[in-house]
Amino acid sequence: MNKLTYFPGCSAHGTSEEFDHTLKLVMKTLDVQMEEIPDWNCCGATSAHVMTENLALALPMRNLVLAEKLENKTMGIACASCYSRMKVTKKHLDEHPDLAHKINTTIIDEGEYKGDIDVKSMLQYCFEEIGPEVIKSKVTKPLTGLKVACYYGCLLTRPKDVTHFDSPEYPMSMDILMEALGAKAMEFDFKTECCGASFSISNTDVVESLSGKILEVAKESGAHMIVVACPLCQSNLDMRQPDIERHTGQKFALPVMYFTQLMALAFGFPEKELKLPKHIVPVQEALSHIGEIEPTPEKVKKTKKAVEAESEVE
Amino acid sequence: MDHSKQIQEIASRLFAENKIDYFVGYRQNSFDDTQVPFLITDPAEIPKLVFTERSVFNLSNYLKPDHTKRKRVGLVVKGCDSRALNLMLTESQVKRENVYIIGICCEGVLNEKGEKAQNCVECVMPDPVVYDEILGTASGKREYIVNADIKELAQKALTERADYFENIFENCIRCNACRHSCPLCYCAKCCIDQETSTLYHGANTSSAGMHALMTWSLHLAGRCVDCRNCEKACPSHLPLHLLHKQNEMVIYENFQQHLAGMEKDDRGAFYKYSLSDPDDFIL
Amino acid sequence: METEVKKAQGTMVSAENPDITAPADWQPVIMGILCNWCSYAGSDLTGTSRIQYPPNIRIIRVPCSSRVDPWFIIKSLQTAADGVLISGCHPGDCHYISGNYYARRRFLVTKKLLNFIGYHENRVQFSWVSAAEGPKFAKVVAKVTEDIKQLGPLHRYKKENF
Amino acid sequence: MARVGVFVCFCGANIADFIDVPAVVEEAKKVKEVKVSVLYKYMCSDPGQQMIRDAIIQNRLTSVVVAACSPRMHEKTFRKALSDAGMNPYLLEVANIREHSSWVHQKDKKAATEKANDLIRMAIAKSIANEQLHEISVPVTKRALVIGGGIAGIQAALDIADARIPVTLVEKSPSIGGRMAQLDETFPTLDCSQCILTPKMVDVASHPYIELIPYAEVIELDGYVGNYKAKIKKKASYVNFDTCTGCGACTQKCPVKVPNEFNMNIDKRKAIYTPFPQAVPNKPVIDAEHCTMLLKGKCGICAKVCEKGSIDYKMVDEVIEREIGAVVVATGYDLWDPKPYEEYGVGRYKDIITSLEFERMVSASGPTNGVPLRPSDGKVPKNVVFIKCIGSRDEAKGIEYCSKICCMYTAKHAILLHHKVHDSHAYIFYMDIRAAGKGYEEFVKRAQVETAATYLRGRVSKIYKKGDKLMVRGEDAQIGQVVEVEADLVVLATAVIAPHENPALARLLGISYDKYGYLSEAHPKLRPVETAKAGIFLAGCTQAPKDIPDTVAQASACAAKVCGLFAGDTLKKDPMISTISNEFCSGCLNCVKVCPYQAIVTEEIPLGHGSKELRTVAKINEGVCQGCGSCVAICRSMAISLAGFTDPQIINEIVAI
Repeated sequence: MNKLTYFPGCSAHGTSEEFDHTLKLVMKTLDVQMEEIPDWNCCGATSAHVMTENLALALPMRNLVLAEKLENKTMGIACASCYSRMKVTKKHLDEHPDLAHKINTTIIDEGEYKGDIDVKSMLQYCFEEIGPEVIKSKVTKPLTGLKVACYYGCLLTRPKDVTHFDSPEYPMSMDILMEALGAKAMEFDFKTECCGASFSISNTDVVESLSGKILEVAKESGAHMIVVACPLCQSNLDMRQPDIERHTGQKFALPVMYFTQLMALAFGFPEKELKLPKHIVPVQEALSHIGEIEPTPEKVKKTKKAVEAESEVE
Repeated sequence: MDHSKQIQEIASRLFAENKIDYFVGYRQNSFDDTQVPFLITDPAEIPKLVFTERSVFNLSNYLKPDHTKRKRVGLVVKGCDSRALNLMLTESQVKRENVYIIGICCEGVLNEKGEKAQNCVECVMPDPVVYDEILGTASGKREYIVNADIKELAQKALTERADYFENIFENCIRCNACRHSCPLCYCAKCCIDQETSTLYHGANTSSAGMHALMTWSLHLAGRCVDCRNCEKACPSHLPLHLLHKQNEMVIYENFQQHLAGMEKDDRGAFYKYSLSDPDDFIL
Repeated sequence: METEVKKAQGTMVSAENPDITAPADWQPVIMGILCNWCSYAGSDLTGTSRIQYPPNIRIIRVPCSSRVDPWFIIKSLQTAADGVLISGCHPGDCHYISGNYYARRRFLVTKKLLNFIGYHENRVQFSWVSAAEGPKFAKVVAKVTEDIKQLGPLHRYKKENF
Repeated sequence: MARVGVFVCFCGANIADFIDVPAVVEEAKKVKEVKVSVLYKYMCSDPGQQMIRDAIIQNRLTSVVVAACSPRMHEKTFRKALSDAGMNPYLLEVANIREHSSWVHQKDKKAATEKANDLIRMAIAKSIANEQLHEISVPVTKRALVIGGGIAGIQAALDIADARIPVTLVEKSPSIGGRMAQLDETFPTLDCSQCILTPKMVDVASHPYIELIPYAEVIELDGYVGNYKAKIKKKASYVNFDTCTGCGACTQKCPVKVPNEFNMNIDKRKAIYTPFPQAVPNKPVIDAEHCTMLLKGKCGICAKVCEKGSIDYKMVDEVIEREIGAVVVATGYDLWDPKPYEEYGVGRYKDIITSLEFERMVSASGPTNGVPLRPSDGKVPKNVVFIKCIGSRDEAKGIEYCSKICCMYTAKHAILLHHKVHDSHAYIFYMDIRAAGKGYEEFVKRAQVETAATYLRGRVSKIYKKGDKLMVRGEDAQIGQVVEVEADLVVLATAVIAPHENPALARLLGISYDKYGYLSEAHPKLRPVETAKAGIFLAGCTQAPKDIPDTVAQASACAAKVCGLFAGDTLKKDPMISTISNEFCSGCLNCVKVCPYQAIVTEEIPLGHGSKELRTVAKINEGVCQGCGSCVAICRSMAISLAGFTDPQIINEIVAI
């Protein structure tokens, strides 16, 4: 059994409870024991680092110090924003050891920061430490027929120097995971475009235009639904969808699901465990595509053969 | 550390198989317990060969003369000696096929007082780095230690140091024994010769010795292996190792931990460079 | 103590030997060895730009800083000079591709050896001055001259006849 | 006993105002070797020089010291004066009392005078140790090697050959022509590239002074200026060029199809092929990597159809040697692979192509017969977006420098697109328009006005697919807004980069290259075509990105340099170089390691007088040595001395104070 230090972040206990819940189910199936950091605090999110740099470092640092005490190799983070803050802080502290000492003695007092824990997003953890092969082996109910557009958002793979995970512009890890579950990951250009996150509450116009674009391109790709790994992405794309539809007159009907929900489904958990009623955009229609078999276009195959033959001796 | 028997056996074998013309080893001194270098051509003299912790000299020096250069020589070397020999090979002074090297994994030799010699205490490489046959058990490369005397002197005030060196080097009698005893000093024309140093350092002045020796030490900087043959040869007992070890220390600390003669084809610190060499001392 | 008293009286005292002194108006002699392509050209530019600097330096031209043998430094200190300034092209700019890199290694070891043996470290200084750095050359000379003035006379061996 | 003459110059008021010149003259007289010490207002003037010449003869001087301006200024002038008086010119020393004294110590006449005295004493002391030196003559082989058969190599070869100097032109591909042969029309005049290039290519093939070796590489270069020896590997072509008539039957019948690199892999060529119809030489070669006869021993059709029996499957690589005197390197450029632009979907979308691919498509003889077509569906594009600075000026993804030619060729592409597809529209995203050059700005104007191309200043941040269109989203910085363009085709102006073989070639030739792989010139401004190694010159993009006019100009400059080098039967060289004394050389060969020019070679000499045994010593190759003195300072045996800067000369200077 693998052990994992778990940092849920505030969303996981609120708006994205379905993420937290399915994550725990999935991890159990994958034989990973999650230990939630006792007495964890806010990561500082987008607010702290516009106020003061040291506070923005101190908040995640306290979590890091607490996480290190659990003595697991890796710390998994559910929320992309928390993940980004932890990673940035860790990079900063590792590069300036004296700073860690200073913050530790002036702002927080939880013991020395050692810097020996790996910080990973849950997507990264699933992809790097568990791996698509193992995940595939646990699938009992493949999602064949389901077409998904994987949306990573801005923070899971960027900045490259901080995350060191996947491509910053066109990542593929979630796509590969989805293919392992049997779903078809569509070619989707807006994988890492901004959804408007920070303006989620203060300036919804911006969110509507940015998220609208993402939905539009996702729809264009032929996907039945969008898959995400970040609570804020989920809420922006899901919650704002009716508004966007109303304002633009387009009809998307694209449910936005967490990758863990789809994993749970494929692992054979009953649908009620997915907490589908929490979604604003109804999910059922999209899920009904599971089991559909796409007709294999024979014509394409023939031409392919012809192409191969062409390069050989005629 | 007594390898006398083994060396005698090897020497007899080499002569018997006609692999060598000379054998260079050590022999007991007739009047005390010290040893002297011993060059033999006659196998009958083999029983006189010894090797103990009294075998202090660097025998690589005996490969310098033309007559040994051209012959096949069997040779006993300790760790430091082998580094010197390595450099001589790199600098094409000795042909590898002309020497049969018996490398000794050295446990340290004794100084005149019968204590373990300082260069052995501070030795970085007691095992031979080049050999045909190895005796003893290898103990591996050790950590570099800054010379104790240098540490002590460096702490003194500048005026004291200046005074110390001025007084001590005034005793140089310009006999050139240091040069002759060094295996790496094989130049036909040398900076400490009277003839050249008249031009460079002034012939008969008290400072001439010091300045000549400084220049000489710079010719050995990055090449000196700290065998201390020069110091053993100096009739005025000048602490010549101070100059060499000072240079060695600066080179070790600044130029990728360079130590002379450790690797094949390494010519010494002054014959290569790195773009990242220290530049902060330059305005 | 004695040194302090002498200094207070305005006498120049050697940093290496308190017994060596010079009157207050003493001027040091500095040997400057410059590479032809960068530093010598730079010093010429200082001249054509009429930038003023202290007159204590005596300049020798060599093709490249790699031509500078540590002998020249030792010999200069042993004879007339109270200090030495060697200057070459900036790293990477050497007219002869890599000369100054080799020179740089020798200079560091020489400087440290001289210091160890009892010369103040400021007696021998090095600089990189390009052909365009006329003002920098003047600044370097001014600094070195000032440094060496502070150190007082060197001539430990002046009495010796060469 | 040395007899020195000292000549002190007033330099008008330049020296005389700040230095007590008469006192200096008197002071010089105190040196016992000085036989004459005089002053004059302008030593460099004719009367001044006459004064020196007269004094040399009258006083039988053995050396001369001129105290005046910097030796970098008038050393040559005064050396000539010495030679005119029948004296060896290298017996001159110049004391630089102007730049080093009068001009920099203008407020302290006493100190300046004292310094001048010292400088003159030093010069006198040095001059006493001066030796007679003579210019070195190096024999010269009058044949040039040109590496690379693009427009740079072609131009250099033709210009040199026109001066009746034999040239060996080595090209790695089966035909000369290079990148220029791939171009359609050229800016700023829009004349057809093939039309102006092919006559030159034919000239190369038929020129009596040019030996063209296609499909070959230089693998070794030994020697020094005027006396190089090159080894050239002729790759096996499996076609006997002597008997082949170039009829083309083999290429027609060959059943194996492979991507055509000349057409940027847009179409296919055969395994036996000539790269393009106008190739020179117009003889096919077999691509050994794809030919099934060579790979599996099956087929052999080309041999069957060849009436001349020119196909030879057993042909092997051949190495030939040429003795040459100078080398012109013209290896051209490569294009940067835009893969890192993932946000554009490079590699995922077929309809994103590079400029050179576009160039091939609009070329009348290209794979699409001059009509640009979308690779995805073969339709003619209407809206085409051109994006400049792909990789150029991009520290994060590409390289820092500007590729220089993209602004111009993109303007050209806009015009060509307009010519080929009349109802099309070009959108051009740019950072800056760099159109410095004759007729260039006008040309860009023409693209903007004539073709109504939309120039958008800003970077593209995203390209995504919408139906069968590509949506290009970028910033229009001039209106400060994000814009989206619906494109049928996107053309990326990828950066010009150095050929990846350049570093290996540079090491082989013994020249240096920069961090990008471009070969380094000796001086960025004053010696832009020479390398640091004498006798090796650079032409074209191998040195830095440049357009065709600049490339041709540089190639001609190379030719002029080569002709200059070969003007006499021997090369004259400054005698201030190192020499090694056999007697003192210990043969450690550390100097060989330190020499930046590989100017030190080894030599076997007898071990002793009359000895049969040999020992190895170092020897200076006079032709190569540049006189830096690196070897002198590291030679512990003092066996090396550098003429003009010997140890006695410098030590004399030091002790003179």
